[in-house]
Amino acid sequence: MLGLNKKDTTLLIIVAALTLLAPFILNPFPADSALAQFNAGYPDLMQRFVIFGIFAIGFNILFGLTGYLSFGHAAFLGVGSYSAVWMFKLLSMNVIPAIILSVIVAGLFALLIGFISLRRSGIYFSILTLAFAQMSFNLAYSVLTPITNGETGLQLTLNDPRILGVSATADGSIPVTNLFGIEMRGTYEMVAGPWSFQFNTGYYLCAIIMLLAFYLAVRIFRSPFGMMLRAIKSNNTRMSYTGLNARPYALAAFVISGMYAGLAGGLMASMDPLAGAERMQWTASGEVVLMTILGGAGTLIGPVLGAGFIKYFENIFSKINDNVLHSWFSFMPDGLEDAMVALVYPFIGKGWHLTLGILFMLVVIFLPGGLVEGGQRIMRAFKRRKPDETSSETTTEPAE
Amino acid sequence: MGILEVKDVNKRFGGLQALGNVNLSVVENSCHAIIGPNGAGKSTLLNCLVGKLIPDTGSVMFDGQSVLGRKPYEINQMGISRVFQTPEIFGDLSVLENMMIPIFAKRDGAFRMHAVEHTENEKEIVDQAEHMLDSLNMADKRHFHSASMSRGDKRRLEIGMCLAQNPRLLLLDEPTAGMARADTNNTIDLLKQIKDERDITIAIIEHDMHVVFSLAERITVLAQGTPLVEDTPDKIKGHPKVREAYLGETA
Amino acid sequence: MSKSNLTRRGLLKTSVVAGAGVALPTIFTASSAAAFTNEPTGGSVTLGFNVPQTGPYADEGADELRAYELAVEHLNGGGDGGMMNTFSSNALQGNGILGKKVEFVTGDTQTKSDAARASAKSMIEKDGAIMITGGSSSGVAVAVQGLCQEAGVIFMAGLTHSNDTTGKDKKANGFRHFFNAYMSGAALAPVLEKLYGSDRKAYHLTADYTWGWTQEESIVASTEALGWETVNTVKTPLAATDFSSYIAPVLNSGADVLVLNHYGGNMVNSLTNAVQFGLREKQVNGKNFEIVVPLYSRLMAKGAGENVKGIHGSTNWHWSLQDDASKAFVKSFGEKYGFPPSQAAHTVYCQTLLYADACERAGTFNPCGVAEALEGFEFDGLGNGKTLYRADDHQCFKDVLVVRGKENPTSEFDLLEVVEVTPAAQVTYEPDHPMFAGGNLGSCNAGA
Amino acid sequence: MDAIILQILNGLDKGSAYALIALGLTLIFGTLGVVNFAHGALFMIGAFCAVTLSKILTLSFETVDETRTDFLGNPLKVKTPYVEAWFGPETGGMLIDWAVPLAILFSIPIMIGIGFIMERGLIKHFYKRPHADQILVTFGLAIVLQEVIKYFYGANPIPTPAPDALTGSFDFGVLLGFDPNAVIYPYWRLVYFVFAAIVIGAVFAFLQFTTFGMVVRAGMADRETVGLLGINIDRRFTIMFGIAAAVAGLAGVMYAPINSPNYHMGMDFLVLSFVVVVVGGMGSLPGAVLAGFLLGVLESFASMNEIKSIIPGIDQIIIYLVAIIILLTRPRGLMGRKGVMED
Repeated sequence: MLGLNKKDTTLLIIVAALTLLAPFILNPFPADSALAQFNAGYPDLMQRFVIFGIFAIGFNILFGLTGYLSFGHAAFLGVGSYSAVWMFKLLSMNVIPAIILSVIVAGLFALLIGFISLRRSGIYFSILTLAFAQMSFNLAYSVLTPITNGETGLQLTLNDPRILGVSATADGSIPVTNLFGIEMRGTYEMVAGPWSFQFNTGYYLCAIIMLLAFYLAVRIFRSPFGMMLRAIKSNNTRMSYTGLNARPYALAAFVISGMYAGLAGGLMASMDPLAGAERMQWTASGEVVLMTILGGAGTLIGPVLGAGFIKYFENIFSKINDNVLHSWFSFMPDGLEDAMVALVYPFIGKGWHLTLGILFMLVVIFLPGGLVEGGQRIMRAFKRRKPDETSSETTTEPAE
Repeated sequence: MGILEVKDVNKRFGGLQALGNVNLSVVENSCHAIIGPNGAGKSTLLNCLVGKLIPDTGSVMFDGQSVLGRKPYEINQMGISRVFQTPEIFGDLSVLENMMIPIFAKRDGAFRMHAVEHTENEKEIVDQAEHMLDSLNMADKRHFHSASMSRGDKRRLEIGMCLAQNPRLLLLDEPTAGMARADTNNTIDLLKQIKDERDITIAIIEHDMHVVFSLAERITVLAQGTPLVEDTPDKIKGHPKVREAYLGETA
Repeated sequence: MSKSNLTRRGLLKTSVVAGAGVALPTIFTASSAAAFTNEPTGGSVTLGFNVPQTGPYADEGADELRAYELAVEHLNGGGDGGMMNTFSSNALQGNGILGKKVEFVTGDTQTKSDAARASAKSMIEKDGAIMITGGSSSGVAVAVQGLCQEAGVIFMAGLTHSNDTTGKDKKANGFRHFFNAYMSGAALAPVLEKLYGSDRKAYHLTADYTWGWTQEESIVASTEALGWETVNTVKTPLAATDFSSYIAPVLNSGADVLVLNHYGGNMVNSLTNAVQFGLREKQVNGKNFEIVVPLYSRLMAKGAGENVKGIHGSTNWHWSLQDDASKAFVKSFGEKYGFPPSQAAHTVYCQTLLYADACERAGTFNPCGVAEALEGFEFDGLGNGKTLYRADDHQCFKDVLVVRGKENPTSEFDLLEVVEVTPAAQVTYEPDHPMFAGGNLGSCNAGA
Repeated sequence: MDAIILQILNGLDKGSAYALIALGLTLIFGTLGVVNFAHGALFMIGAFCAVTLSKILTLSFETVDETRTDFLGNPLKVKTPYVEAWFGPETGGMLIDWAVPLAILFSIPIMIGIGFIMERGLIKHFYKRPHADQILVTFGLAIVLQEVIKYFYGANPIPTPAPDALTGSFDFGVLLGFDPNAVIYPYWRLVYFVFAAIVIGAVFAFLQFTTFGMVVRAGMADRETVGLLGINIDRRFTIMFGIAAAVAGLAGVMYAPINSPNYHMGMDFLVLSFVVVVVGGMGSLPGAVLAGFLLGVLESFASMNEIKSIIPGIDQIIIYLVAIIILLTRPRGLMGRKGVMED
């Protein structure tokens, strides 16, 4: 189906089902229960899951396939966001032109940086990309404030021209982002017994775009072009002695992944029209590297899992405070309750970084292939229990 | 006029004269061996032929065109393929994919953005690759992870990948170095078979005299960066200067 | 995604079919049954406390959280009531807000606009917060204020000192209790004149981002009005940790006062470096060389240690104030936590009380009603004397403190002493003052 | 002219810190082939060794002073450090005053110990893993280390002053014939520079003149060959990791009086130190030192008003700009060897 083989089609269908049903899947706990703290099915976080999923999928096209480790990819995301917000300020609140512009601008920016950085390989390439991104961040924060609004981030105001729209709505507010009139922030809440589920227009736009991005990534992975990219990672020497010019291949991968980042940035601005300079900082670039490695570099689904994992911790664990802990452990006798709270407290709320750091270490120590490997091990254990007619794996698909 | 003409090539590394006035002519469809003791400049010469090094002076012509200043991939596209001392294959890829890449390179050139086609739908390429693997007796290994194969199989695959491009000149850099006797003999048989079946010129650098004398039609002896003699294998065997400079040492 | 999720989904599907009939639209939508965003329907109301819990301002954030918890306790009738007893408005009963018990959720701003907005959004979308408050930087305050305007909830800013928050970036749903850079300048200038005379040459080091610039502009304007000359203004990168190369040329520039427009870690390091270079022992133009830190906080003073001694700056509030309100607050905070509150804690405590009080007076949680109750509200008894929440820009006008690093501290908290309490009238400016121009409150948004 | 001399001094001082951190990073990379993202955290822990020692020395008992009151109006509890009670105010006060230099002795065994534990417990298992995995695990470790420090010491910077005798500044300009106040420089920064020079010199001498050093240098050049000689190179590498950790820690200890230590100071230096290492050339110790000083000096020059007025914002980007230019003109950094980290 869709030019994919059976296995990939299955994968695509699973991913599509997971994303489209995310409002249910991410809200497994009844809204009033103590565990509702762990529900992630609210629009902002769901949007972030898929947007960072797109970012990581794109990053993986570069890093997972060619092995070039860019430490400056956040710059493209930032540039995409700025372009989109400028489009909202100048043209209209429709998200389509904003997203298109952000992809184009990020692509051009990636072409420029990639052209220079790809003259070197290995860690030298990483440092070059890092240097470009840090320069972008530092300048965006300070000297380029007229374009980026510096520390505060680029925001919409009531005085923006918006040639094809209105500067301010009739009741004096800033108009909201929309897709031909459908507001991105529109949310419908479905209450089913003790559960409640939120369906957000913006999320579904992001989800559909992510599915397209994922589909495109699958096609790239399975194409001769994708094979060439893996060949670069595997053996650059053989590549050139086979009559292939590795540079344009790597550059194409770099630009494509830069455009994915721009797309993610544009979507972020479309969901929430603000573009902050921190999006370009090295920590943001590092985050996408971590997402990809954590999920499983070079696999199709890994980066999406990694993105979800990190964003979940950032948004859910950071919000647990000692009051919540006390309510969880309130069934225990007082002394024990306090002891439990004291024990767990360092790992939640302001300690969420600590938990994340420990999990990074555990995953990389015990699951060298990232979360995908964890999944594979579970599947294998599952298969072994059932009598299985398929022969045991003699080879693992290199790209899977 | 040979297919490969090396004229007055000099190469210095700092104070070391790696190549001094090398002249070499490889006749089309022949097998030409270059031998010499360690440090004689064999590898330097080879690197000058494929664009990895640029000679200080002199010229290297392939089929009437200069190769100097061209990048390795451009030289490959001219029809020169190289086999390395340690097999250079795409270790992370399957054997079949390894074989497909040179065929793609032959068909599409140095770069083509074929990002939407599905590799499995490239019937013509897959067929050619499988055919090539068949002829190497590797068809059963087509889905193997190539890095996990034996050295002999890797060598076989590498030679196959070079041949899949139908090169006019095949350069072999000590193709049997570090190999077990059986693998060496297999490799010799493979090369003999190639020589017999194809219109191909082979230039080989080799330490193992058994390999050289089984394959070569002409031999150039290099010592201290300069060709000592060039002749047929029989003559070389008995040449006093060669015995003194080279064979004597390694005997 | 593991297998168990798939089975659970099957389960959910059936229950959805059963409950699909009650689907109703809410939140962020144009058409809704609710009158405004997150209208509290049960017996409780949820406030969102959005403070930095990680990153360099984590300690300040932690202090804010303590004050919020204290405020919630007082609102619900617990504790000794703190400043509720001294507050001039008597609308608060100690029975929650409008009879509803006050609950709260917390989030981490990470001192990044993006993260702060994400966390505020999650409080609004997931936890149903009706008001967002907190923060420790102007960038974050402006970003979250914009979000709250869009979402239709009230934003009660925490620590934000930039003129822009109630200047060009002001919003109808946002309110600021904290003072601003202009006020720092206006309060400091007379004291500086008294101490150092009117013939001084000032050299500014300024953090190179929006807040730094507005503070520099404000201080330059007010000191030049005294007759001071500004020798140079130098921008320093935000990421700078070692300021030696910016400090070293100061002495040779002919300046005799160094103004450090830095905050947080930047301020601690630049002040430490300046003292290291021995600037304070030098004589220039026949006068003692002086250093001024326009925005002071006790937590920063603690980081800079001995170096703050004798250095002047301004602050919003300090625990050593002797009015009844401050004493009551210090008492209830100190007894609960064992140390005195910081100005950040004081600000957010006030903001929480002010919000609750406005709801009571308005008789509704509707942001537009609450905003109306806050606009032009005059009150006393929250520690800064008579205070006005000005309707034109939602900025509080109250007394500003000029403080000095104490020479002989008696404890680790006793680092600053109040030199002068500058009356509100002296720091008040016109709403259309050029430093605050360019913005527009817009109209109040109740969401829904 | 005086302004230039001043900025060279500043640059050498900044460069000392960069060079020390980069030196340790290169030692670890060169000997073990590991990209250590936790190296900044080691620097931070070093600084906190100084903080900890000064906290230990100021451990106090409380006596109640009825004549004074605390902020709640209760009688004031006056703290007296135990060391002052034991050794008398004079000696005790002196010990507290000299906490930072004393912390050098205190930190060396601690840092070497941390280095050993890190290498044996974690890094050892990552020699054969891809660099990406090494980055992830050491980055995770860095987060954990800094969060642990934050848990115990808070997020605020903690002032850790230099001994009184070494505070204050020194008028260099007068020596060179300039006007007074033209070139002044803090004593402690001079101490830092000299200290860095001694540590760097000691590391080089150690590698150059001891058998141990020779084996390690051979190991850096070609790990497999040395392994074949039957020398227990792994154990030596463990020791090397300990030494690298100690160098980073010492850099941190001595840095504490320059800027008050805080828990994220390691991350602030991490990116910068990687840039320094790469500009110097991966695996080259002299390169790391050279690049450290070079970037320090250039950064100082870029912050001069004269230069900033020509190119606004240059001080924000100078390090990165220089890194890009050097990497494009010298493919392997200033003194890098071929084939290192290029796969």
